[in-house]
Amino acid sequence: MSPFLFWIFAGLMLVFGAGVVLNRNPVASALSLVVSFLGLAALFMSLDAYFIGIIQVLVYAGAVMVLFLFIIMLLDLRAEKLRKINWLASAGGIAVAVALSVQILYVIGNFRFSQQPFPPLARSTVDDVHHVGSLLFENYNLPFQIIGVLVLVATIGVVVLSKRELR
Amino acid sequence: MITLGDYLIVSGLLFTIGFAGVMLRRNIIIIFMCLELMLNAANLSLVAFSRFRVDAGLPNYNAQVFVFFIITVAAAEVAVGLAIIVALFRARQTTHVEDIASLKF
Amino acid sequence: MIDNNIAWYVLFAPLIAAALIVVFTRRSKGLSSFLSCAAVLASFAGACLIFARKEDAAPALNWIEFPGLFVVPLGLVLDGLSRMMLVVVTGIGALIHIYSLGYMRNDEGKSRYFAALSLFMFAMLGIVLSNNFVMLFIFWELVGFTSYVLIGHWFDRDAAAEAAKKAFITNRIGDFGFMLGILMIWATTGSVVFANIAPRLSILTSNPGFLTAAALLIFCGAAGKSAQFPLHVWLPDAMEGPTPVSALIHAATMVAAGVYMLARVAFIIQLSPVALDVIVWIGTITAVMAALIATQQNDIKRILAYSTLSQLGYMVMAIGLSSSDAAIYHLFTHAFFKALLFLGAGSVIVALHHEQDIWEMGGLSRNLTITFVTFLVGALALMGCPPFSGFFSKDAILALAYEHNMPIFVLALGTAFLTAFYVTRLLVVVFLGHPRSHAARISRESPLVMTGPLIVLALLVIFGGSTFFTGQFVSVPPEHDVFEKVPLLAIGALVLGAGFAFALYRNRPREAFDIGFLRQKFYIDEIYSWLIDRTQELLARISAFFDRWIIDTAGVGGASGGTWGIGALLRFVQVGNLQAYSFFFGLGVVALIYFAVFR
Amino acid sequence: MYIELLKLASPETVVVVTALVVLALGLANERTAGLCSGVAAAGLLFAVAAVLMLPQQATLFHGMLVITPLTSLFKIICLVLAFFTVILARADLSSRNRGEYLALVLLATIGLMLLVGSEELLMIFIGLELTGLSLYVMAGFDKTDVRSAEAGLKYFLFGSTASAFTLFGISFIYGMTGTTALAAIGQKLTTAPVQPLLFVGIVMTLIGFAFKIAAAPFHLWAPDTYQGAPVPSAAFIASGSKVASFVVLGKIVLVGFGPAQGSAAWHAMVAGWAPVLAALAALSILIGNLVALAQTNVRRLLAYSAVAHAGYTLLGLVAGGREGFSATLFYTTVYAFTLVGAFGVVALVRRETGGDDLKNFSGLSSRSPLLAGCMSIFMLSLAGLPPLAGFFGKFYLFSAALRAVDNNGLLWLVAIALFGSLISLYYYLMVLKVIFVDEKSSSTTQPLNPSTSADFLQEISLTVLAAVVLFLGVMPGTLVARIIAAVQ
Repeated sequence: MSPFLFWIFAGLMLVFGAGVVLNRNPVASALSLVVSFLGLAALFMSLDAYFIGIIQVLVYAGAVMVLFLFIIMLLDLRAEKLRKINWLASAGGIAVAVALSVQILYVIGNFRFSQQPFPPLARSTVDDVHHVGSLLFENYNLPFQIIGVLVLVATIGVVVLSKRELR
Repeated sequence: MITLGDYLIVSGLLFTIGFAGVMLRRNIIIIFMCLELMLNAANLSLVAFSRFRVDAGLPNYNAQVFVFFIITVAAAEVAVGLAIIVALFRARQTTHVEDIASLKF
Repeated sequence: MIDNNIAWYVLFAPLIAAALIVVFTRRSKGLSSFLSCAAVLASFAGACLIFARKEDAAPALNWIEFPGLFVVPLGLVLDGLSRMMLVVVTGIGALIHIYSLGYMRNDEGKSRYFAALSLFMFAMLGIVLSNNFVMLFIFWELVGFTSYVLIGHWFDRDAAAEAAKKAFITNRIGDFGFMLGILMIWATTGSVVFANIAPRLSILTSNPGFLTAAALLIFCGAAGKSAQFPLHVWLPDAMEGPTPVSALIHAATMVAAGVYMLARVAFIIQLSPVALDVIVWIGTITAVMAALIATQQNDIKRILAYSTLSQLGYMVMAIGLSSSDAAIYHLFTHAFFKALLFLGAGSVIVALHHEQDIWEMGGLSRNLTITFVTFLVGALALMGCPPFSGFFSKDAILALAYEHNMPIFVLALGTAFLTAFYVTRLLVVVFLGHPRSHAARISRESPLVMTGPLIVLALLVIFGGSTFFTGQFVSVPPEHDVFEKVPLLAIGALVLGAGFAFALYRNRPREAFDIGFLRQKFYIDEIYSWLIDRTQELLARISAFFDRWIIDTAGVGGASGGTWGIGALLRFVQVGNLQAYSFFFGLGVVALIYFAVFR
Repeated sequence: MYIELLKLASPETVVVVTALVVLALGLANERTAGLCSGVAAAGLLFAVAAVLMLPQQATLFHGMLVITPLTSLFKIICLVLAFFTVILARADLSSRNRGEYLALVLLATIGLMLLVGSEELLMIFIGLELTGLSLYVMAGFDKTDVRSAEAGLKYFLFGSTASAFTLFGISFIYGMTGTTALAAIGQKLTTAPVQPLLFVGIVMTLIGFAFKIAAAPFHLWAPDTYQGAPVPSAAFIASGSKVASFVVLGKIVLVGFGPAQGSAAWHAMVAGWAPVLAALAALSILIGNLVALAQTNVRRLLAYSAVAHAGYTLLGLVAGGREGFSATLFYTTVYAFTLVGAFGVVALVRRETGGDDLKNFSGLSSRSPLLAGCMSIFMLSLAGLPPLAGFFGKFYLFSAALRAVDNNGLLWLVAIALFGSLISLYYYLMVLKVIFVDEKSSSTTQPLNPSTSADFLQEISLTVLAAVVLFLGVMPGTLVARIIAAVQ
């Protein structure tokens, strides 16, 4: 991928990611989240991970965002009322966030392999579904089954928690 | 020329944006969205590392499988989290963290 | 028939009694007390047997063993020191059990009392017999715990509950140091068994600072248990417990455990001159200070408690002068005469229906003849009057001080004078003159279960004076005939103090002079409670600060605009909890990364 | 291979099947609550038997499922803790939704067993999440209590944030080494040059575990959750989850990050995970003990004491090596049993008096001498008084820490820990004082619920737990020997 496209998608992702944080309206935040993840999916594809990119779009745009919107509508949440913004708390939070990002960026900058360009691939990776799938059902068979248990937990949890108590 | 470092920097930025949101926002639903941002930052760096660690001419697919699992887990987590919010909203009529402080010292 | 395990039987008999009482006979008071007494008598018999058969070796087995990693042997040590202590502890313990039958005969919690007493005997015997630091420490704590239960026996009295708490907490401060010291010794020498540490001492001596620290930390434990300054505050308050408990725990055995332990580990402590200096001065300060305070107390048990403190000071002084023989000699004689004095005091207290103020007594020598005579024997021994046991052991310590350290000697001699003074004051006010209260006038002698032990103890105190008798038990330090003036000076101080007090208090109905400073025990309790109050206030402030900082959400909007400085801070603080939680989370992350990477 | 997998994962399979059965029973009929508990308990015992029948050594899928004596031992411990939680749940929750609750306990237990039995970061992550999700729901389970949902939310938010950090850290670790198997990571790190990125990865990975074990400053959820969640949930969060986290944390740092240990010695700090854990430990001990002093609610008090205990337990890992790891494992096991017992007493007191503040405990000794006796054993063990298990555990930990580094380099940490345990005595005794001394005030409170057969069962189990704590104090060798033999 050309640097130009990379920075377009990366910028898209980061700007809309920031949009999630900055938007006052939960619906707008949810939509920003989706756009941000679209950018992320594009970055995945630029890394020759087509399968993951598509899953990303399907799961996040198709499922997670709908879930968010559904809850927002269900609970009838409107734009946050203009509560008094606590400037000191915000400043503290921002300071910590900036410090963390400075640390991470510094460390990444000093990483030995960060100047490494794309290593060439011997074969095309359009069939990565095949590779991922075979790994999933061979080496990663156990976690794959455990994920089933995990989804069962989530199901029980959601049913129990959101069921209205009959009194 | 795009390098591994570029991807990592973008991923690190996304992570801190997400964490900043967790710290700054007061609406629990938006906090959840920010958590998703953080998880996906991890996904990005995993996939980047996988692409830049080529063996036998193919990316290291282990990391991509890892990402697949993370996405699944994240979806389950969102579901449970939102259910907790619904339960809480029924009890308190709020999704603001500062209204949820009956447990204290 | 009698095998080598007899020491184990001696150790466990009281434990079995305690367990039986707790599990089965709680309801039956008579049976409980019988069990307890039987157990301690059995232990005493066993102890005598062990004492008679000096060739017995201690059977040992390993409690926890992982080769190369960690070994805690479960071993008993049987040497001259522990044989002597065994006999003393079980002997005095037996007498006090019997005495308790009388003293506690109408008590509600008699079963509980005897169970605790038996458990205490078990723990105390454990301290005496342990051959390693870990076992010693475990029994050490168990002794602390049981003494806590016994002091607080009448827990519905506030003072008793407070005293119990004070005793326990003060002891914990000492034990904190003790455990650290044990760990330091163990980390360097790799062993907790006394016998195995001894050959490896060269590792320690190569690092004098470390050695001194370890020695002093171990001394901390002894200072807590033996009530040395500045951890002495619990002992006088512990007099809230039943009198036999005072006699057993706070005179004859438990407080002596500190000295015993110091004697056991003397081979470590003596390597560090600095530690010895500190110890000798702490002992001296305790001796002088306690004697001063004792001159102004009115509670008969408290006077005895301070005299205990003072005598313990002598023993610690002797340890500091690197003569554990002298310390143990004094411990031995002190155990008998102090138990005698406490039991005598208990007899007086019972006769007067639990009156403890000496100014409410007087003239008791007529009604309580046996108590008076035996108490007199004990008092003379405590003062250090020549034919009695206390004279010789105290003289040994004085001679030692004379030889090594003149300032210490002067102070010790001064303490001897003060001792004679306050003991005579006690005798004169309680037993001579006219009765000052109705209870004193109609008082009657205690029953035989109580006077019997008194007589036995008095005989022991008298015989204790003979070197032949005592020599069977402890190695009496050789008489230094060079220092003939030391005994002379000691007798001089005794006569002076006793005469002074006799002249001052004869036929006097109330206190001759009043020194608030001494009456209030140098205000040490007040200083401590002030410190504790400050600490608690500080903690309260901290928690209030957290409260507001993290939690308080009410009135965020209405938080008065206020002045900028503190107001702004408080508003920051009132961010609402989850947000602040995640803020601290983030702060923690950043700090950790900084710590790990950038530092 | 699948047959092999089924055989080696048979304990987990047994628990999953039990969970499904319990779930179905619970859904079928509201009145089968007692049956559900019985089935769940039986299933757990079956699983213990299945663990006992596992082979001595086995490894599947590059360490995703590892069977060693160590993992088997701790699987059994987790199962036993779950068993006690099931018994605890009998008394505490109303019979509504009992089936779902028990199913969640069982599923969380599977997560714990996977955590214990895995040496692969992906598997560990999934185990963490499986446990976490079940526990979040369990914390927010009681919908009749508003505070329960709040407890669940706080636990959830903290947990997800922490797991996001862990995941980000894991991605860095993967980037440096190209693998997620612990043994392979350890090998790579011995040759790879030390890089700051690695340390960031390690720190971030550790954060997830610091959250799980409630080490300061990642402990803020613990007091709220312990107080607000249903008692059995809180007990399981504090015991099972903590034990498994310590086991897997130990494996991660000692096997995976072993070469990056660094040193926490006072004069010679070397960057690595050891100083990081040492800082966490010191902070936890101080904060936990100091704040606990001011508590008036027994569950909050236990929570802050849990923070302090996490600090003590970390000492063994800071020391590292076989001895340190064994000390940590022994201590965390003892602690877990003690805490389940303490929460059991809290549950009964809460059932009887309707609350779990300190004042609800006043006069417990006259109302129920058995409970009072058990509680004093638990409290004194937590305080570290001999001859209870807590004492020996502390002694072993501290001595391991002192011996691990030359020249007593960790003396500073041990001194802090000893200081902390000195303070802690005060608040444990405060609880006991309320139980034994404050008699009078209690006569006014009438018992809300008369005792039932469930109480009887609980009293038996509490007595068993107290006996275990006592036994492990008197004969610690029985457990320590197994642990040491199992830790390579």
